[in-house]
This record gives sequence, structure tokens and C-alpha cells, in this order.
Amino acid sequence: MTSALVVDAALVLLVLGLALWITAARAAYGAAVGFVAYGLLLTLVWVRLAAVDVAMTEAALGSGLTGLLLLGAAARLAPYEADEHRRRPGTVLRVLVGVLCAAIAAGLAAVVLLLPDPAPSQALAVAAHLPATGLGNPVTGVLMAYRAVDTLLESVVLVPALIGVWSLSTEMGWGGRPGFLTPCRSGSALPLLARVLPPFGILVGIHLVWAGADDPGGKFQGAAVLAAMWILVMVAGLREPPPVSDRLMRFLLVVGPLCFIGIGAAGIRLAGAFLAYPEAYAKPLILAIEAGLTISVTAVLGLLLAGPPVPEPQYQRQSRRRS
Amino acid sequence: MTTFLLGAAAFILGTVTLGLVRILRGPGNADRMLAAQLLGTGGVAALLLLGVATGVGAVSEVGLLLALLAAFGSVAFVTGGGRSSDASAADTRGAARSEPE
Amino acid sequence: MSGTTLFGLCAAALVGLGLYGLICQPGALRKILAFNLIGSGVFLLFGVIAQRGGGVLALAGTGADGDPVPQALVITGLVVAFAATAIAVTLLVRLAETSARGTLEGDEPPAPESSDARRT
Amino acid sequence: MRLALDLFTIVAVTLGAIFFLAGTVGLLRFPDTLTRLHALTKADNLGLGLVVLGLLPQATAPLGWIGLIAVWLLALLSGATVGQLLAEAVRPPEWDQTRTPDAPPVGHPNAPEASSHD
Repeated sequence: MTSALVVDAALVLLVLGLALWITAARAAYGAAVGFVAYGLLLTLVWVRLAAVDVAMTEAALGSGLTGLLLLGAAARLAPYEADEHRRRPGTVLRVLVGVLCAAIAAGLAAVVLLLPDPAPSQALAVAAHLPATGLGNPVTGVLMAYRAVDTLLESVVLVPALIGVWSLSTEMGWGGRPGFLTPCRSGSALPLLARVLPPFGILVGIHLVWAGADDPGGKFQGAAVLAAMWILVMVAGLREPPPVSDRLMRFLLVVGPLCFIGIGAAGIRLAGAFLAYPEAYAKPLILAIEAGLTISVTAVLGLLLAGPPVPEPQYQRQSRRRS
Repeated sequence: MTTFLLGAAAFILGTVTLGLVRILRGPGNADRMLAAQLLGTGGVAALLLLGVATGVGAVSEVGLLLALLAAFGSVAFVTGGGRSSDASAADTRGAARSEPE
Repeated sequence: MSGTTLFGLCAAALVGLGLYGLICQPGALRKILAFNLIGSGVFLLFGVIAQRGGGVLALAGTGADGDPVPQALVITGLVVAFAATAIAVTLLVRLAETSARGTLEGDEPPAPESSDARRT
Repeated sequence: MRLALDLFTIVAVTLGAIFFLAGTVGLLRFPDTLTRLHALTKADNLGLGLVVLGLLPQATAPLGWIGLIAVWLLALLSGATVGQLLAEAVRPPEWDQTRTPDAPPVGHPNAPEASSHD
């Protein structure tokens, strides 16, 4: 397996080189471009670590959506960047911090080298109890059954995150349309891409959600792809983002967590504990929760990128200038 | 066969690593974006090679995701984030052609 | 040395690099990027532990996957990290728009009529 | 038969890797952004295409084939779009009006080299 080791070493070198660039680059935009490439390489690393579910999440979120977010922010912040370099700490301080950070990294490396062998693992316990849920993918089993509270809290915490983004709007902007994704100016290629790509993307996204029960994939990966397609359509100017006062959209934002909590509460009566599933109906219930969560997570991810709402006149002005 | 496929994956990763010099040198942000784009395609190719070589199932679906979202970096680059109020004349072109130093 | 250990060492180095960037880079967006580096390093450590934990499965002859519990934790972590990054970036853009600077240092307070600056 | 298929894989994957090498060299050596874009899209389309072609005999039919070919088609689509978008973003503004005599020899602005081959 030495040839596999060569690939791993090449990957590690690439990842570390890019991380160095992200830390040391002079301009924030260049660092953000590096971060896009970095997310892509991490996907490869996750595949090498036999975590295909995580690799899919990283591919969709880490390199796709985060890249869009960071590049957009870097372009907006570029005018304010000039005075940053003056504020760089002095050489002595930097050397001191460097030594301390190297010590922390060395400590972590020692922990990695001293990990117990054989490693403690819950993989066998998960594999033994997986058939009771009717699922075939152990990661989905962990997410939906054994650590369902984690997943519930995570899906709930996305909603306050979105409220946090919205609350950064100006007073006049409240109730308007999100203002980060004004349609792009170029006339030709982007709308074409936004017409051709989403049908495939939606197919892949729904496939990931559906196949996630038995094969790698799942609601978060699928929702990230669906959100990316939605954003593409908004960026190309084919559809406007909905105003934040839209009631249907607000309902879609919370339908997943509500569904999860409702079924979880029903579990107290039917199966004796919060978030427990009656064994005969475990799989249909899990699928229902996943469907609801997919809708909500898609909406939240898309709107997180769309940014805080702006007043309607300003939105119209931005759109006109770009088109 | 496995060794050959792994070797090819390492080779492609190595070449796109060389391409990353473009990220360092620039000169414009568009050139950096090009290097990231090449890394994206090379990464997908290496991923497919790795997947077939090591027999990890569903790797082609990861490649599918990467290829699906490959254009997003450049889309973000071109739209330039939609500057809200000030100096929009310098938006795309400014971001595209601004020199790093 | 196995590939898994190599990735573990890489994760440790990423945490160190990210921490350095978080402290030493003055720009707030750079700090967000550095924080994401730390996060990815921690996630990779989880991945290494998951991969090692999968050894039990290989011994039992049921497959070569990793331990699913850390993997599931990483998936939820990635989604939450994305949401946190989105909030941080939005906060930063608002800060820059209202006070015309991209750093977090507070030695010059922003102009008081800042909330109107965006509508002009 | 197995040997012939393996040989086919080796030849096609090697050719694909060579295209990646050529694309990288072009990215590093070509003088301006539009010519570099040209080099990049070659690696995108032909390099990945040849690698996919070479992997087809090794994949399990027919689902594996569909997956591999879909990856290539998507890469073609996004490669073509990215070529257009980036070329549009870096095109000098004066090309919009007239062709200056000392314009770099990378093709007419209305038919940019970088996007004409996909």
C-alpha cells in the first residue's frame, strides 16, 4: 500500500500548503480563493478516511456554499482592507505567538501519535442495532436514532442563526428582500447555467436524501445541493429571493424542526421516551422527518447566503444596476 | 492496476499542485480563480481514480457533487458579491483586475 | 507510518496554523478564515479517530467503513460551522458598511449616524 | 480481453494525465489571463474526459458508467460556463467598442479562443 501512502502524502502537502497560503496571503480575496480550493481538497481527504458521507457534506457545504459566502464577503470588504496591514502585530509578538501555536500543534500531534491501539469504537454497537431502525446507512442511523437529540438541536439552531442574519438589517430594510445576492451583470452564460444545471442538481439532491437511508448521502448533503441550485437561480436573476415577511417561506423554515419535535413527542406515548420511534414504524417516521428537515435546511441555507433584508427601493436599484 | 491508478492520481495531484503557484503569483484574482478551477477538475479526476483504485463505493457521487458545484467559485467571482451602495462601477472589473500588492 | 496518522498530524498542524492566523491577522475576514481552518483541523481529528475506530468492523469482517458516531458528529458540526460563518460574515459586512473599516479594533468609535449610511 | 481493457485504461488515463500536465504548464507559462483560460479549459474537458473514458472498463456496469459519464458532462457544462464568465470578466473594456491594433493575439473578442472549443 505504499502507492496509497504517496497519494496521502501529496494530499497532506497540498492541504498544508493551501492552509499556509490562507494564513499568510496579503489580500483577503486571494485567501478566500485559496479556501475554495482547500475545501475541495478536504473532500478528497475525507474520501481517503473512508467517510464518504462527510466527504459529500464537505463537497457541498465546504467548497461550494462557503466559497460563495467568503468570496462575496471578500469582494465587499476589499475597499476597507488598506489599513489592515498597518495594524499587524510586531515581529516579537508574532514570533511568540508562532512558538505558542507550534507548541499546541505539537501537543495535538503527540496525542495523535499516542492514540490507544486498538482504538475504542462504537461501530460494532451501531452495526448491531442498526436493523431495528430499518436503515442501511450507519451514519444516518446515528443521526436519526442514537443521537437524534443532537440532530434536532442542530436543525433548531439553524433558525436562530437565520434570525441573527436577518436582524442585522437596517430598520428600514425589515420585511424587504434579502440583499446580498443581487443578480449578476453579465448577460449570457450565467442565466444559461442557471437554467440547465438546476434540473440535474435537484435530481441529485433528492437522490441523496432518498438514498441516504441505505447508501452514503442524507438530508444535509441533499439540502446543501438544493440550496446551491436555488442560489444559482437567484444570482442569475431568474428569480428574486422571497421577502422575509413571506408567511409561506417562514412556515417552510420551521416545518422540519416542528415535524421532528412532533414525532419525538409522540414517541413519549407510543415508545416510552422522547424521540423514540415505535419499532414497526421506525423507517417511515424517519423518512417523514428527513423530508421535513430537507425542506427547512434547504430554505435556511439558501437564505443564510442571501443575507439581511434591504429596503425595497434599494433592492430595485441594485437589480437594475446589475442587469 | 491499483498501483497504476493510484500513481496516476498522485501524478495529477502533483501537477495541479504546481498549478497552485498561480494562486501565489496572481497577478490578478482572475488568475487565482483559474488555478482554483484547475485544482477542482484535477481533484475530481484524482477522486475518481482513487475511488476505482480503492474500491470505495459511491465515490463517483462525491465527484458528481464536486462537478455540480465546480462553477460556484467562478460565479461568486463574477457576481462580486453585489456591492450594496458605494462604488459599484468598480465591482466586477475591480475585483477581477485589482493587483494584489 | 500509515496514511491515517499522516492525516492526524496534518490536522494538528492545521489547528496550529489557524490559531496563529486568528491571533496575528488584523483583518476580521482573515480571522474568520483562520477560525474555519481550526474548525477543519478539529473535524479532521474526528475523522482520524473515526477511521481508527472502524478497525473493529474490519476485524469483525463487516466492512471497511469508519466508526459512524464521530462521522455523524462531524456532519452536524459542518452544517453548524457554516451557519456560524454566515452570521460572522454578515456581521462583518455590516460593521464595515457602518464604520468603514474591516478590523475589530475599537480605538476609533464609529460615527453615531451609522444606521443611515446604507440608504444613501 | 481483461488485458486489452486494462491496456486501454492505462493508455487513456496516461493521456488524460498528460493533458493535466499540459494544462498546468499552460497555466504557468502563458502570458495573459485569456490564454491561461484556454490552457485550463483543455485540461478540464480533455483531461477529465480521458480519465473518465479510461476508468469506464474498470467500473461496474451500468450504474458506475452513468455516474462517471455524468461527472464528465457536468464538468463540461460548468467548464464551458466558467470559461465564458471569466473571459467576460477579464476582457479589456476597450474591446467592447473597437479592436485596437495592438490587442494581444488571443482571438476576436466576440469569439474568444477560450470558449470556442467546447
